[in-house]
Amino acid sequence: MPEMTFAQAIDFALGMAMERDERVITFGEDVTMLRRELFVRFGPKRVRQAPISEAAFLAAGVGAAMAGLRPVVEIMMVDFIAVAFDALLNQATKIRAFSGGKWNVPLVVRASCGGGYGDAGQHEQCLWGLLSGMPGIAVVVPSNPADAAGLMLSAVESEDPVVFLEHKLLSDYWLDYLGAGGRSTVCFDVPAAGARGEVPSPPLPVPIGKARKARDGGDISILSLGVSLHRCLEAADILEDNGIKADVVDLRSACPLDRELILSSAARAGRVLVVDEDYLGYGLSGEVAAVLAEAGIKADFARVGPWEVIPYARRLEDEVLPDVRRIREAALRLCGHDA
Amino acid sequence: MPEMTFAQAIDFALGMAMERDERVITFGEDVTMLRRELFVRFGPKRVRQAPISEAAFLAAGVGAAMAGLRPVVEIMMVDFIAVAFDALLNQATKIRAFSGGKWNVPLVVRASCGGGYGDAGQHEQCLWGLLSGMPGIAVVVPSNPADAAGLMLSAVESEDPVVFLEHKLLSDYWLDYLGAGGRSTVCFDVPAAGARGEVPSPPLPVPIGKARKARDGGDISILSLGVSLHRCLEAADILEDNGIKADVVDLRSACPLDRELILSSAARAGRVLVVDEDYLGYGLSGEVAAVLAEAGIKADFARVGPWEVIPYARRLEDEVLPDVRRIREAALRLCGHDA
Amino acid sequence: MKPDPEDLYRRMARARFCEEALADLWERGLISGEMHLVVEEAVAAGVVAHLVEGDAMALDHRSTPPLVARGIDLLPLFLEMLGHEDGLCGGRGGHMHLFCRELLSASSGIVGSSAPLGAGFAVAAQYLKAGRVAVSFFGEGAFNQGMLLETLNLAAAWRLPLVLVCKDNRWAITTRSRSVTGGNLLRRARSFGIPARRVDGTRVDKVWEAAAWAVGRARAGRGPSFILASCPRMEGHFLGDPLLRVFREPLRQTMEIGPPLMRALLSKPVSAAAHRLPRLGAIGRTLTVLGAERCLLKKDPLRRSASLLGEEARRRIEEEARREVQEAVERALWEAGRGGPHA
Amino acid sequence: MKPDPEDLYRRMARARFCEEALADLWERGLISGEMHLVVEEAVAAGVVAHLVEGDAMALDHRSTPPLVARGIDLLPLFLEMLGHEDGLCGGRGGHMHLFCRELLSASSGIVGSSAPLGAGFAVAAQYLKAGRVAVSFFGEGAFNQGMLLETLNLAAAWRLPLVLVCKDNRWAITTRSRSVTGGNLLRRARSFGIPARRVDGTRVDKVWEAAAWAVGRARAGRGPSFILASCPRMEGHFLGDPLLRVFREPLRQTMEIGPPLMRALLSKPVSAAAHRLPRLGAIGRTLTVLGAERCLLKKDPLRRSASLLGEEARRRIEEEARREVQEAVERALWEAGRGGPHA
Ligand SMILES: Cc1ncc(C[n+]2csc(CCOP(=O)(O)OP(=O)(O)O)c2C)c(N)n1
Ligand SMILES: Cc1ncc(C[n+]2csc(CCOP(=O)(O)OP(=O)(O)O)c2C)c(N)n1
Ligand SMILES: [Mg+2]
Ligand SMILES: [Mg+2]
Repeated sequence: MPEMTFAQAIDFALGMAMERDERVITFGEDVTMLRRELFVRFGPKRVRQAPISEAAFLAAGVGAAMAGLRPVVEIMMVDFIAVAFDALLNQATKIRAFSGGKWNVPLVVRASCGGGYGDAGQHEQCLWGLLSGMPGIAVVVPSNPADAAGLMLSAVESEDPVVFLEHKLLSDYWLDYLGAGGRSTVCFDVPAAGARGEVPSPPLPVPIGKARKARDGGDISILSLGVSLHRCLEAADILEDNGIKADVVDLRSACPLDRELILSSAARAGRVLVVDEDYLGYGLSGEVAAVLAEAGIKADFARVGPWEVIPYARRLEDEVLPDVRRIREAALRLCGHDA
Repeated sequence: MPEMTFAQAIDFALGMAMERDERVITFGEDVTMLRRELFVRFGPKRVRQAPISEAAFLAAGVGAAMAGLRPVVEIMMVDFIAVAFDALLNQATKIRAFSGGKWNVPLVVRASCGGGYGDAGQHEQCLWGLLSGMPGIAVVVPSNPADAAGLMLSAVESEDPVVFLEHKLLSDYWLDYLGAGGRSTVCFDVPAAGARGEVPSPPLPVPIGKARKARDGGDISILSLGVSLHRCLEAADILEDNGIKADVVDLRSACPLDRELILSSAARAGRVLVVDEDYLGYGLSGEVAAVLAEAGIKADFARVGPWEVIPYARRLEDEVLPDVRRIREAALRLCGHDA
Repeated sequence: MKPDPEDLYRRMARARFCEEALADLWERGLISGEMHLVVEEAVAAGVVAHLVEGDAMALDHRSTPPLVARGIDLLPLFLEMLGHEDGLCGGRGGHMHLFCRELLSASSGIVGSSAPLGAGFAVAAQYLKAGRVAVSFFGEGAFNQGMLLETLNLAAAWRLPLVLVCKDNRWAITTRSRSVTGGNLLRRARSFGIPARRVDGTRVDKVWEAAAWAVGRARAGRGPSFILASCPRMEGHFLGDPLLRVFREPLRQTMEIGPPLMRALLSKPVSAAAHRLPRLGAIGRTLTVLGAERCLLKKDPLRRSASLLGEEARRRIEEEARREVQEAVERALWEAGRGGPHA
Repeated sequence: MKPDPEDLYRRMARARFCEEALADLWERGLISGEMHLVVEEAVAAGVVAHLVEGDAMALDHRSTPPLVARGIDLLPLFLEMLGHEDGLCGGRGGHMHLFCRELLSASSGIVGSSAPLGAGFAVAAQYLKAGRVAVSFFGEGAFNQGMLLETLNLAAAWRLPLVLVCKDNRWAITTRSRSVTGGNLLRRARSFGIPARRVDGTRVDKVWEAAAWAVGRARAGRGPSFILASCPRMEGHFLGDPLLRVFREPLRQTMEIGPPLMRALLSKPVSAAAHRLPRLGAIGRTLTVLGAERCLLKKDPLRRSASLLGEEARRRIEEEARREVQEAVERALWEAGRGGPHA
């Protein structure tokens, strides 16, 4: 299996999908540069530059998908989805339902997400909780190259809208563009296992909605995704020193949730810690709590993540985003240790 | 105390606020007709007609609020907030945080919400879960005239953005415009106690984030808001026949939640039923579950509400929106009865 | 190429009679929610007469006339309105959300959204079916909606085979669009690089000609065009528009609207009443204008087009169309078990 | 009224030296995240020279020059960039989210959002402070963003005291704006009913004149105006723009960018390589143009404005401004404990 960066893996899979299926096209701002290899391979018709008109071109993606294409529409950063929200909330995700199941929207929305490099809360949001709040959508958040490739394949093959989120700390070119800018004077806490890894060639589709147990423990079930997953794995290693063996589950998608794996891991451990880089309120962690409660699993429960707007200063940002220290402390508290 | 309709109560309070404070203005589409009494009283400068440009005029509301006004911006139906989402997600709710607490946005967004009259899922959404997912916002959902007036007063007096949602089944003019259109051949399930009631004159501010115990029971804690609250009260009455005494809590705001009242009611009953007209996934009911779980309250838990896009046909709509039958059945199941 | 008056008249008549049937069903309480009807048959017929299989339509909240004028099956349409599971969308869409995959036609109740949706259809046409086009219909009020304005640019920049049709009825609900619109819509479209024509939307032959130009450009790969068609609005914003009820049921409505307005006029400080009178006057004027425009029946597009063909043909076409619509309605009512002839 | 060349030059020099200081701090890794710098001092200075207390500014992602040109305190500004709690925004905003309540100035990193925000400031001015105005700054790329287009209409319809200033540097990140923009921006603004002027954005005197006209109109209650100011873009989209690094560090960057592109060129089916070559050429061209434009230093607005005043005055003003900026930076670094002179 070849080794690739997270970013390479995504475009590798997208290139594969475009090669296999002529209906797959991609458009968005700056894509001829951002996806320049795909541009060279597939040309300006299938890799198309868009004006800064997310509302129009995302809704155009909906129309194109309805009329037979499989568009992968890039919204540079997920934060900008706000200017195009109608295309998702009232169009893309409504059409299968409104048409009585007769018409569907095979659309992929691709966007970078996440923080940890000092851009502050208008450019570092995750928003997968918010996005998951509309029926009819899937939101995938890969944490490593193989999943990124596999989930991109599945997203393109999906018959319904999928939001594909690419964390900026994992994608080297985003981090370089936005954070480093070629400087050697800054450094970022990039999880190595997420930013680079082996990818099957051709990539294997990873089914959307299937979580993965990234670590097997049993004393506590730690649920997470994206970059935070790696923080959890690191914390879990340290927790061994306290005699605590942790399950760490990579949810892989914020929506749909893999209820089965969540419930089995939670039921065994009796303690659940959700670690989320997205806002904690009214989002993923709440939904997990409800899924557990509905299933009658009365586990001890805690969550780690931001309640607030992500601040600019790196030091303040570190206090808000989930980190190993806070994950470990929360886990210790859940397990009855003094943190 | 004079009796008023729900709709009258809101404009009564808004009129009071406009009379007291010159900085309060209102704008939106068709407001000179919709708020014609306020228009006559305060004139075109303070009740201002807007083009169908929600993105621009809501963001203009943010700017106006920053520069010293207290705008009440009308977005006709909350569904349309999608075209103006950036103004809330990336502007209004970010500014206090980004300015280090030095600048705030005393903005009220007023919108109608909710279904039950056959307009289908692009015009009948509630979206308070989605809206609550952004830090820095409050979302109020009154269930009766006195609360509507009191919450409107508090919203206008708030120093930070508040979304004020007015359920169309409670507001007679909306229901007439959109549902009945003057016909006597249709009827809607309007909760009488919500659509009309006594309102203190002058209205008393109702603090945002304070829930109200609408009924005292103790066997089960039913949490709801808006129109669904009335369905819960009705169900609670019937549950007495099964020997079940229910607490019914009117949350009054989807965000912030009144943790204290929720926890005390839930802890006593040990059984919690959340009844929500908004989408169940990733929203209010999840947040309630997480609040309970975080507090260590291991109650039996269930939720009633829509998982899906609201369909057009009245019969199908009734199957999706929370109704007395399903509330009762869920409560019975939670209490260990066969439903 | 010349228009075929009989064909156009047939499309218009079907559309009109469907609208009338829908109004009747709505009055009888068999259709729920808002119901926006139109007298825009001339625009619908004149444009869709140019469409062929594989062409797409993106529609707004007044979406039945283009669908009917294009020849959609009436039975599933009426069943949909009745919320029946055999309806066009299984009863799940309703009149603001009609989806017909065969005709590549989709409607949406979000003002302005038909523009980018049509652009997306046009993207697909460009890619999959050279020579096929997309049409977006929308009102003049939608012309201030950001996603529509963005689409003007997108369509021009991407040279999309898109025909943008604005049905200018001068009103957005109770707002006179002119009072909230800067500049001029024709110039606006042109300033984005989109060729534009104005046309009398009550004259089907004129609409047909403009559409021939616009659709022709799109088919030839010459990019988007814009048609601004003026239309009357005879039925208020939606059926039962409370403002129009002032005229239909003057007594009842005046009793409802009047007293609160008088209270507002005289509320404290009473000294302000003099300032307030003109505002009351403004509301009254809006109501009057709305009411008066409703009576401009001489501009009825169907009647106007009747003059394009002989009396005999007109009568024959009307009769056929009326019969077809009536049968579909009866059949739909019967299937819905709601008291058709066999209920 | 005539411009005061010394005043304008002082504003520009302060802005330029601040930008240079920020670039330095950024290179040293003391500023995190993206950093967008500009050579738009002439636009900033020429416009803000007309502003008085109570006037408002809505800024985009290049927001320091207008703030500095308007005279914001430099110490809190630099402390903010360093993420210090005594910074302008307590270290919580950073360079894309600078908020200064005293100057009624707010920036936002969402492209286009400065337009409606400025409109809101203008609404408040209309209501609370007759004669006060608001200015929105944005780039030409933002001109395709819906909320900005909506604002053109809103400002015209509401006759807002708003000055819309477009800094046209011809690029949006790596996209040549012309290639995704239909029509012409001046006509676009006018088509919404907004009077518009084009100006050379490297000539502070010309900008000043255009702004006198626009601000004058707004103060007099005559509604919004639009200024289209052409500007060079010399530093890439943001500092360390990877495309410009091709020129700065040709070897390293070519090694990074080149091989994957060659692989794409030769990927299966290899027969397609002939089609692909021109696409590779297009990418190369974009890079070249970006690089070449960077070198058009003869258009440096600061140098150009130097000719408006005597050598002695220029030197004096530069020296003062440089000293002021330097002191503020040193003080900020010292307070941030990051190795200023006293660290
Ligand atoms: C984004 C959005 N804002 C507001 C509305 C409410 N609304 C429905 S129709 C309408 C008026 C539309 O006017 P116009 O486009 O001229 O169409 P007309 O009804 O006159 O045919 C409005 C404001 C909506 N559906 N969507
Ligand atoms: C809504 C939105 N879309 C995309 C972006 C990403 N972005 C940041 S700056 C920029 C280019 C803006 O171009 P222009 O308005 O011409 O300003 P310039 O950078 O050239 O000064 C883009 C696309 C954004 N910040 N917001
Ligand atoms: Mg109209
Ligand atoms: Mg630019």
